[in-house]
Amino acid sequence: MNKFFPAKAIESVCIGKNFHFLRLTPLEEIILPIYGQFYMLQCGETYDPLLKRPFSIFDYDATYLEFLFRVKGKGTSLLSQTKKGQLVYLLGPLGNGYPQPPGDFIVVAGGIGIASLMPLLKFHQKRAILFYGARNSDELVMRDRVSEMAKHYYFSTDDGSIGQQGLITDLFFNFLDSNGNLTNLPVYACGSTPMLKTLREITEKYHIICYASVEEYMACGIGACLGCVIKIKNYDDISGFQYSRVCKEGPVFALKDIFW
Amino acid sequence: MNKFFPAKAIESVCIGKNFHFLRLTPLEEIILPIYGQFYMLQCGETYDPLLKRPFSIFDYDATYLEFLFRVKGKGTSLLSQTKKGQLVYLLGPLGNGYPQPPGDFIVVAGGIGIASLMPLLKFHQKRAILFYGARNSDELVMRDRVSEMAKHYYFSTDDGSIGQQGLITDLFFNFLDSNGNLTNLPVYACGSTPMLKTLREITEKYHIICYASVEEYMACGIGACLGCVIKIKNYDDISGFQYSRVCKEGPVFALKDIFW
Amino acid sequence: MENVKPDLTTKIASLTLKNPVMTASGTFGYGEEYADFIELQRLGAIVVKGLSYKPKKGNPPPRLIETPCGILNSIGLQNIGVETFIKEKLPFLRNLQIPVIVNFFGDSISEYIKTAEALSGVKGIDALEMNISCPNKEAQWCIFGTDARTMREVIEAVRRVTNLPLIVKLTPNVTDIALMAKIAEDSGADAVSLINTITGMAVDIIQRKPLLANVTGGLSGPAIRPIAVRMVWEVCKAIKIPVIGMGGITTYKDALEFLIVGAKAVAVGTANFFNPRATIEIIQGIENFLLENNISHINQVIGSIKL
Amino acid sequence: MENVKPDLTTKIASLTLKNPVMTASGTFGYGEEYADFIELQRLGAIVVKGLSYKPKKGNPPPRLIETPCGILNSIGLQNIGVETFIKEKLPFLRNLQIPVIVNFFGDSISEYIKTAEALSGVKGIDALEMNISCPNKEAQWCIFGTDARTMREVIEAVRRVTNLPLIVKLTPNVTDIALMAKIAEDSGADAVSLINTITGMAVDIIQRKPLLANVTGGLSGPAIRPIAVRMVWEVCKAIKIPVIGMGGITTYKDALEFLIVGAKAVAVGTANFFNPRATIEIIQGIENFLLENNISHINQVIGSIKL
Ligand SMILES: Cc1cc2nc3c(=O)[nH]c(=O)nc-3n(C[C@H](O)[C@H](O)[C@H](O)COP(=O)(O)OP(=O)(O)OC[C@H]3O[C@@H](n4cnc5c(N)ncnc54)[C@H](O)[C@@H]3O)c2cc1C
Ligand SMILES: Cc1cc2nc3c(=O)[nH]c(=O)nc-3n(C[C@H](O)[C@H](O)[C@H](O)COP(=O)(O)OP(=O)(O)OC[C@H]3O[C@@H](n4cnc5c(N)ncnc54)[C@H](O)[C@@H]3O)c2cc1C
Ligand SMILES: Cc1cc2nc3c(=O)[nH]c(=O)nc-3n(C[C@H](O)[C@H](O)[C@H](O)COP(=O)(O)O)c2cc1C
Ligand SMILES: Cc1cc2nc3c(=O)[nH]c(=O)nc-3n(C[C@H](O)[C@H](O)[C@H](O)COP(=O)(O)O)c2cc1C
Ligand code: FES
Ligand code: FES
Repeated sequence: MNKFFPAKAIESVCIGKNFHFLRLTPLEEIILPIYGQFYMLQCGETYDPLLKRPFSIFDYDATYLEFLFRVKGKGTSLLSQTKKGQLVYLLGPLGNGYPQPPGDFIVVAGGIGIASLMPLLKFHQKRAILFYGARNSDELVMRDRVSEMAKHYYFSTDDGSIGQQGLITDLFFNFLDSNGNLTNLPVYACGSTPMLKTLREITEKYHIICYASVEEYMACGIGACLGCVIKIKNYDDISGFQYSRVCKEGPVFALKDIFW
Repeated sequence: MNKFFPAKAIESVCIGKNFHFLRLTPLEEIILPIYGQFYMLQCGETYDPLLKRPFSIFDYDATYLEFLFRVKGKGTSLLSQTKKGQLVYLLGPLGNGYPQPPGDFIVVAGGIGIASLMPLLKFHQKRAILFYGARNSDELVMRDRVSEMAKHYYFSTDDGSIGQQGLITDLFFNFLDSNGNLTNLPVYACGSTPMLKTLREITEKYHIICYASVEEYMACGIGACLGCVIKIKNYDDISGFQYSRVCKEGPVFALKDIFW
Repeated sequence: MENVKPDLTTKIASLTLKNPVMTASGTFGYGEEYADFIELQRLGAIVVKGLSYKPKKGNPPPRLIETPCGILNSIGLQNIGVETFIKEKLPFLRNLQIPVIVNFFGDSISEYIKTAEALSGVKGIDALEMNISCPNKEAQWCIFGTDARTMREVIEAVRRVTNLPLIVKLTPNVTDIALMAKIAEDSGADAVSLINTITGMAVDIIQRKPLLANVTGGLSGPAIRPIAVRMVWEVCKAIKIPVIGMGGITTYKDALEFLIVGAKAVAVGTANFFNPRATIEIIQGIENFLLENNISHINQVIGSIKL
Repeated sequence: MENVKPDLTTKIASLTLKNPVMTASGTFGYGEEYADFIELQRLGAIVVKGLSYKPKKGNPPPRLIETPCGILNSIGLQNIGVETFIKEKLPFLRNLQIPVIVNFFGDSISEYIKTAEALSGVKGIDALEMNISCPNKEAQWCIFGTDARTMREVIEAVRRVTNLPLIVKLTPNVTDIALMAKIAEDSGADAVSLINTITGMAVDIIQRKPLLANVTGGLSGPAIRPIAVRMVWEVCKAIKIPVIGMGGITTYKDALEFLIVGAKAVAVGTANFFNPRATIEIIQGIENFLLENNISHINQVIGSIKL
């Protein structure tokens, strides 16, 4: 079930160069999302931009919905100009969401990927070991708010301005290397494709289950246009793969199943 | 000469249902407009709406430019959301403007047409007899500010909510009827096409010179696209008319020359 | 004066639609995807995603990209195939009690025939819409809908094997759309629908490669509306069978443009993606427009253009 | 590494352009209209409003209307005629010291010939661009650019009477644009330019009549860009003579799309209307792009698409 509804912006703030935070109050009763789901948000009032844009739910309860996004192109640029009190139209909650963690778990977030993982941390407080990396300390947004939900946390930045210098996957790899007992924890990840590819190598090596939220261009968000597919392994098919819709069968897939 | 330049909104207020007032400070040295000229204003940041929209200059000096407009479609709707401090791009001053009145003169304004006529009143204070009509008192916008510039003024509204009930052209006609001596004053007019057509009948009857500012859809505003033409009488041409560009040869034409 | 609810009924061949608003193939899935957002029963008709005889995987991603006021897509006609459709999707659609129109295609004339046969005589399928904008396997250089002779052949072949109302969906990528419509009419079509997407391309200037994996794709959305209205107008003047207009329809005003130039019905495509309630809002908008203008029947609007 | 200013020089037949950005006919007047806004000398070339032998009044208003991300226009080729152009407009253009390309048209083959002759051998005119998207008076049913035989005839006729570089401007309203380009090449064109506007229509739903007095008009602007890029790509693959790409170019990124698929130069049209500095910003943008990507010559970009 999902809905198309208006919400009112009650907070709309720039949280660093090119990052924006939006807190909305739905004007209708909503269907509560589950972690890892997303919404399509209308950006602007005219036909340009034409499509709604997909954003993970960052935080929520029955009375508010929060989004955290990077200002990238014209859609996010218009959305970042949302004024307090303004109406925003959304469609959602959409997608499958993350499976429930059985106990403790590991979270690997690359940059704005943190937005998708926050609800997991929040609804399983002090259960996650969080690895969160970004280009620099400015882009390691909301790090205090997310890290306080984790059991342990580790930061990395490309320039070493905060946390360890280097890639978050390197940090994670070294961590596993020296904490062999933790390889039985499932990993939840969201970030760039290169990050996820490296993560796949790592998790395959250690036979760790890893769930990753992936991105693809979307038109409808509800499974109707078939525009957002990615290749997923399927050995029942002679080709060895099938096209799965990121908006419907995803955005969360078992990382090992992605056919890259 | 005209320019393409940014200006900053220093006042942006709704002045009645569907009417908006915008005061801008140019961020570059501007070319001073003359009365009856107009500017093309960018509405919105994306390709929809695509074209700039034409607006008469309502008031100005070297440090500010004021516009008064009716919220009609998507361009004016976006423009009316301009926030204080926001940048607005403009092109202008454009068009020919009104010829200088020789002494006293008459102004006939229909609705938002007042925007185009205000500078004439301002720069020739207490020289004009103003006839200003609109649908109702709400739409007789800025009537105090404009009428105090006039020598005498008369209002009309369709519903009689202020001034005389009826059309402004009727009021004007009755006035001429009982003030025959005033038929030697030139008339400056701006308003709907039906208003101008009636005004033409009246002024032709009394052999009064009448200058009217007219509207046509515009793309470039600078004479390049030939999109904004109207039929103007030309007896040198066998057809008896020529197409003149409203943005270049106009927007002000001798009313008698318009080929309707 | 009392305001009587205007009559929106329109006829496409033997089908009676309670209003002229249908969905455009490929933009409405198999209907069920939109059940959360609208009462599907209120639609004039439902047109499902194009089917081929066997399931088709479609093109590799990226499959779509936004362009100014439009989208370019190269889904590549991914679909579940006739058999699965009839088994898994049709029961739901049949229950809606509105006309169900099945869009289909093939890559050869024999595929078209096989698919049309498999869809005919199935309870719940009320009409067929034949998509002829597909590459022709047998004549590599053309798609069925751009070459007059091939087009005639394939329509006649399908006509022979089905008694269902046959709508031929025209491609806009031609010099003379009215001529193509005439050929469809002469070849036995009961109606034509247009326009399908216009072939376009977009380039990633950093990678210097096409943004769609398939290189080119089909342009749809508000951007193409003026082209679609013109083509529908040209076709309405040229043929006698009903015309279904589409291309960029987003509001009831857009829909009325198509009806005024002569379309008997319209289809809403890309707009469903950014407004899942678009179809219903359009139906409501048309009804209000008729009410406000004291028009009692939609027929008084259809083809009413004054030139 | 030191950044050397990249070389933007490109060649169209015997013309050398200092950069690949020109203006699209009909969107830049006779150049002087834009002198307040940009240094005209910085343009790669200037293409003026289409000329006919005698002045033409053009169509009655309304002549233009905005559509989603585009405009529909039916100016009707209003122009001052060859004689007045040469006398009153050319001296100014000649002074700019950049290539001046004169766009022209006729309503019959003999008109084309007469106009081309009158424009040839005139000092200051560096090339001719032949607009073949005009109604053909002699064959009412077609415009010159949509019928292969007529097109060949008119190009060959013009070729015979001029030694100036001859650019043929193609209409997009055809099934196979590559075929039309090939015909232009075979008929003696030195280059082709595309796309001209796409025929469209818009309806006033209250009055129930077309919004343009001329009923239909030509669609231009960002809306059509994906279609234009696709057509330019198809044409670049099919012919050897240079291709000038246009259709919706608004930013340097758009221009690069056309260059990457193979255009040797681009023209900026509708964008001039809403941004009179568009051409210069595009030139600057391309230069910066080359600099940032360490590309020394624009030739390394042209046709560099990887499929
Ligand atoms: C399921 C999902 C969840 C997401 N959650 C977040 C989030 O919480 N925070 C955040 O900052 N970003 C998120 N993204 C990415 C975000 O949707 C894009 O950055 C955004 O659509 C860019 O729009 P734009 O108009 O600013 O950029 P443009 O580049 O101008 O957009 C042009 C087109 O490309 C699409 N597009 C561009 N980048 C992406 C992308 N990475 N993924 C999908 N489509 C893209 C746009 O939707 C649009 O259709 C998510 C994407 C998906 C698929
Ligand atoms: C020289 C001139 C001066 C003007 N001065 C003023 C003024 O001071 N105050 C004011 O309120 N209005 C003025 N107008 C009218 C104003 O330009 C239009 O109301 C405005 O362009 C409507 O834009 P929109 O996007 O809101 O409407 P839409 O209807 O959505 O616009 C669609 C298209 O139609 C054009 N258009 C619509 N109505 C008009 C119109 N009446 N004249 C010209 N083009 C139109 C728009 O520019 C746009 O291209 C003037 C028009 C001209 C030609
Ligand atoms: C994502 C997508 C998928 C489509 N799939 C089909 C299809 O399977 N069969 C078909 O005949 N048309 C298909 N179309 C074309 C639409 O039915 C319609 O003709 C076109 O999009 C123009 O209408 P619009 O601008 O309202 O979208 C598809 C269009 C889109 C955007
Ligand atoms: C108002 C207007 C007038 C035009 N006049 C001509 C013309 O006289 N001759 C011609 O060959 N093309 C003419 N064109 C077509 C343009 O040169 C160009 O091919 C087309 O607009 C596509 O480019 P654009 O999208 O950048 O505008 C005209 C276009 C517009 C918008
Ligand atoms: S976005 Fe349409 S199917 Fe996923
Ligand atoms: S608006 Fe372009 S010539 Fe007047």
